[in-house]
Amino acid sequence: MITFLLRRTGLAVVILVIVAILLFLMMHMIPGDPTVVALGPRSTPEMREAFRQMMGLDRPFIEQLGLFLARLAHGDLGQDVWSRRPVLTMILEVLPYTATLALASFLWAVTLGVLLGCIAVVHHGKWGDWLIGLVSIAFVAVPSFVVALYSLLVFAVWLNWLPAIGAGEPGDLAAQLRSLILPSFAVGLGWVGYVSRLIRAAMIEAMGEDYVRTLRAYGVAERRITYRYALKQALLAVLPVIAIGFGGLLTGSVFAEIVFTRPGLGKMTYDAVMSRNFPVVMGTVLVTSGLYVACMIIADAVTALLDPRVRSTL
Amino acid sequence: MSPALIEARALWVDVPAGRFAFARARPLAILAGVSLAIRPGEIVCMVGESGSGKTTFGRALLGLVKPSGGEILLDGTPLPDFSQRSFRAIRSQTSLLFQDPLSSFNPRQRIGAMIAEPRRIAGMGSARLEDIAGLAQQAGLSDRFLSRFPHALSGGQARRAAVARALSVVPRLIVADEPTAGLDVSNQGGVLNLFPGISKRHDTAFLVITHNRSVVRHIADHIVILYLGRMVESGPAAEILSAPKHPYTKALLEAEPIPDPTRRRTAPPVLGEVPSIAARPSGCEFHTRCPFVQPRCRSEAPGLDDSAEGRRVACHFPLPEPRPAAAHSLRTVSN
Amino acid sequence: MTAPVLDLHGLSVNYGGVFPAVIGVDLAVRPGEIVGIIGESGSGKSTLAHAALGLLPKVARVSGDRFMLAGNDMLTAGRNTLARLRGPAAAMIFQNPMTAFSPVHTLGRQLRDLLWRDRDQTKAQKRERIVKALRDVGTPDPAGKLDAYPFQLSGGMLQRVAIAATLLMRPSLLIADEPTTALDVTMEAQILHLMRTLRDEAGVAILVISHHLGMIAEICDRVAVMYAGRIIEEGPVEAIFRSPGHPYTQALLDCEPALILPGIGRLPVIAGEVPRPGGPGCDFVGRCRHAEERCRSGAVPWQALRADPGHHARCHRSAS
Amino acid sequence: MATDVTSIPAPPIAGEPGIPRRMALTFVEVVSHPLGAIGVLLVALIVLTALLAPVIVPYNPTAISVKERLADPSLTHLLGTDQLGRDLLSRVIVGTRTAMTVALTSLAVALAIALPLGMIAGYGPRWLDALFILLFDSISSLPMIMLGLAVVVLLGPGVSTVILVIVLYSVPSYARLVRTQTLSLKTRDFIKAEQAMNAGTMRILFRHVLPNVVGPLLILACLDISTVITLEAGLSFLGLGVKPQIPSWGNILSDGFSVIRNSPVPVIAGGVPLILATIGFTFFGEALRDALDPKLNPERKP
Repeated sequence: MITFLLRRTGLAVVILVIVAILLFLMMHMIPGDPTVVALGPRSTPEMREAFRQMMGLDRPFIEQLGLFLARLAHGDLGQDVWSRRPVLTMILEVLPYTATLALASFLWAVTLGVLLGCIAVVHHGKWGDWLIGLVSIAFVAVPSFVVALYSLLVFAVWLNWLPAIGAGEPGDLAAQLRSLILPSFAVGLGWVGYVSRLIRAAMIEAMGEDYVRTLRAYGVAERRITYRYALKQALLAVLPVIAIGFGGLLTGSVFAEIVFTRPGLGKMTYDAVMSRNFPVVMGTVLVTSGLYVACMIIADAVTALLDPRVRSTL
Repeated sequence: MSPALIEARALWVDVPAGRFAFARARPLAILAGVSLAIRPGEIVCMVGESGSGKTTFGRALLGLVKPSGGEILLDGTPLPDFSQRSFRAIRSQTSLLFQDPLSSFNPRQRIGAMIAEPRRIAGMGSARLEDIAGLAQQAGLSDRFLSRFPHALSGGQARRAAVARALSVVPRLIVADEPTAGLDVSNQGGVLNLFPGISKRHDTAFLVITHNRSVVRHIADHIVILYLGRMVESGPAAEILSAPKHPYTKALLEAEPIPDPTRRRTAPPVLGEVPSIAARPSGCEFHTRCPFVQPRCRSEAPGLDDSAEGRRVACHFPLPEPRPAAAHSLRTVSN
Repeated sequence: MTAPVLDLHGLSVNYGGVFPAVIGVDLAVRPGEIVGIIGESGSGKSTLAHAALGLLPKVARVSGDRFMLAGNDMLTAGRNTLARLRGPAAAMIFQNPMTAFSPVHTLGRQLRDLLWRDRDQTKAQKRERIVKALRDVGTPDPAGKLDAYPFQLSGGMLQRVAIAATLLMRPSLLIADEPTTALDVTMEAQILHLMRTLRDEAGVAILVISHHLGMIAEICDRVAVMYAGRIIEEGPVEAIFRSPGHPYTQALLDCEPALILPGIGRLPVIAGEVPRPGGPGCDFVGRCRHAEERCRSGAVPWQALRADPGHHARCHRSAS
Repeated sequence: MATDVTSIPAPPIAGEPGIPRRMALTFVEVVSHPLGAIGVLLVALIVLTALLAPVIVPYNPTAISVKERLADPSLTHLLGTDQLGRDLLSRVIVGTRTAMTVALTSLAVALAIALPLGMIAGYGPRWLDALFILLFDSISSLPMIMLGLAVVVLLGPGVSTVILVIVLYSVPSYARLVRTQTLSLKTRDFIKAEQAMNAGTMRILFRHVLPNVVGPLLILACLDISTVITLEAGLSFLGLGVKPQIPSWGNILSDGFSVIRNSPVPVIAGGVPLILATIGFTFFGEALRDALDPKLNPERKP
């Protein structure tokens, strides 16, 4: 098991290095003075000089790359061009907000998704299955930021039940929770549909297996077959896909953070781009990719631990 | 004696031990040094239980599975190495019939085009319709199937289409993997009748891989028995069938139930299961299941005694000649 | 003559009212008796086996004059009576043992779930019964098998576990649908031997389905031959194999390679294709050497053959 | 052997129907599928609007008239006007055209790149496969929006940038699908049979792998149209998609968002067509998938 995790982490590090190089290359591919490109026309000469110095742009390309990667290894993602604060600390400040939002949306969406999936299977072929199918597909189709906008419009602007802005004061748990409801609804809705479709398909496939016929041949109750056998096989097939998807949630949270003006990794990147704060953009992209790759490892670990067929080969 | 059409010498095929096994974990041998020579026009049957490596041997001959050791000779000259390039010569003169014919057809290619495929690959000119129909007819497949897609064929028809494809480059060797698997009794004969006919007409050699005793009885000239990737016995069909020397061969031949209620067996000829190649028994690897096991069998692996002409057996205590067995009360076939 | 465990009279199975798979089957299996059904692919033998335990999909409609299983009328049985019957009345083993168990649950857990009826027994008691059953079918290290997963065992071993599962139910009827087709001949011999000992010691009635003549001859007391959804001949195993009454059975035995002397040159074959069930007259007429005009249409008589009373065939010619 | 009890044998197929007739048959099946009917209707509406945009647009979508700022829907302006007084109906109509052009072009480009890459990764030597997987994983680990932002920073917003970002996002998932399909085909005997007949790699890839891979890929592309439309709208919403003056549902929504407390009309005007388009294409795609290849479940993430 350990060797398996080591291999996967090694692979993850390689991916992160590639991502870093890709971003670094992008910056150098553009004609013209990289500092102007990175910091934008409005940047002052001192800032450009500081950026040039920081990235060591006068040195040969390979040396710059080496310097960049070395600094990365020490967790130094460079400094915010405007506030001079280290990018890493800035990221760590906002990360908890994104994490809570992602976790909240993920939990409610996956639970409801699995529930809907099971109900659809139990009513297979009847109107319940069709209706849940229709609703699930619609949830997946509708873009999350449109859901964010309209929930903001209805619940915050018109009905004013829930706060439209911010993530609540740090101390005040109740306010934080209330401000979490709408964004996690917007981010999670797509997942409800996606998970319910996945679970339904996986369970229908499981119900068609030979061993279900064996269980029925011994009079085992249909409910036990569905929930103890088919559901376990379905979850084993679906969990890794969901685990990888969790990494992708960070994309969804960008919109929610912007629409509900919540602090977060997405908002920070967006602001960095608008203000041409290139080091921060590089930092946030690397951290997000890091989280995504971490989810990939967790997905594999989940499969390896739960699925006896995979566990036996480790 | 002209050199064999194709000969394997101590052919060895290894498989990594586990999905995440590192180099140092000892690889497992599916084929552990099998030697076999096939002469033109000869039908050789390779028999063994699942896991004996018989299918792997058939594929290793054509390089579909990369051998890890030993040598393969074509018309007496050994292949320089086991790269895909060196197998090209063998493949241009060989055809392979798969155990599940339907899975060996491209689902989106019509049967006619599929039969002509080897000709087109070998660049033998455009495949005219009459040629294809001729091939199909030779394999007993009516030409109304030529425009169909594979999923419209039954098991028997698919097998005949596979044979037609195999014949389209007039191969010198056909490797047939379980040619009668999944076929009903009524059309098993239809497929089996094709092989001797083809063998005589084109002097084609056959390597038939099967565990079906009746296939062996009717078409085999020569029989080879494998156990855990090693040859335990080989020789002319008539001798092996009437006087098997290796206990495993005897057990295999007797295991098949005879469709005659008066000739039932009292106890299963061999007990236990095929051991896993990850835990090979010591000495003679069959000793864990052999009814005639002696202490020597447990400690010492038997060598391959090939004193008698063309007859080889790997057993410390080969079975004696059986007294003339009671005539197998067979009904003569009135047709 | 003890009452049969399975008693079918005029049983038919029709898929969606469109496609008849089994037509007018009469069959009886008595305790301690092994009855075999021979039939090629498309003969409906597997549908009959599944129908006997009510395992057919909803789209299949079962009808008939009498369908009794261990004293229960299956024609009128509701869903929960069926569930109650499956196991104690009749248990089934299937063709492919490798897929007959859930790949992600241990065998111990699955076998324990099959004992859902014995709520009064503790886990330990159930475990003991399972280990004993596994030992009775000759499984080496039975206790070790409880924590094993199906993919860790061979086909032959899994089929033994399947048989052990039926032992746990102490069924009056064991149905085996092509039980040894997916196994090596050496393992087939062991499984057949095990089934015969089951019958001798526990007096279980067994219904075996196969397209392999050798296996049926090896183990059955009585044999029924199915063709295009109908039973066209039925009788004691010696009669069927020694003096078959129906031309189809005769043709089958002629084609059986194991019964023919080697060196015969061309092996015989039954030309033509199996027609769709439910056609007029005798379904074998297109491929029969003795076909006569009266065979083409009208009802084909189900006649007792001359010598022994228990041997019948559905054929005009067989009675004369 | 035992008949598979659950499958009713398909009626004998005389000869295979030609491609056109098969497409007609599939279309009839899609329309008869409940989701398909709604899908086809919405898709037709969207596509027609996109095609006829220049003809049916009532006003110049970029014409600013400050005095008519944030007017409510009226006879002159059916959907009212935005904060710069531009006619919302015209912007929505031209926005449809933007959405469709971006979506279809980027899909075509992504497929053209993903097909060969996936096949080579699936069929080629293991080291090449590992290299491709590393590349695909790296790109797909860059969450789309982040990828979009990084590219836009360097190339500036614009239609070509949006298409490049969408292509960069879609290629890994399509290529991965083609790779998995090729890998499973490679284990199938018919590829081994071709190898046993000395068939060249090119022949195997294009005559045998391609026909079996294109089908599922096209179905998934249909299902993905709504995702691509969402991507375009998302980027434009963040002000990083098409240039502000080119109308797109995304920037209509973005402008609407900034005045959401004043008037909900722009947000509704921009959002509803986007929802109709995404639901329309997804329903159509689902019905098509059920009609053609029901076993296929897409890997799409919301």
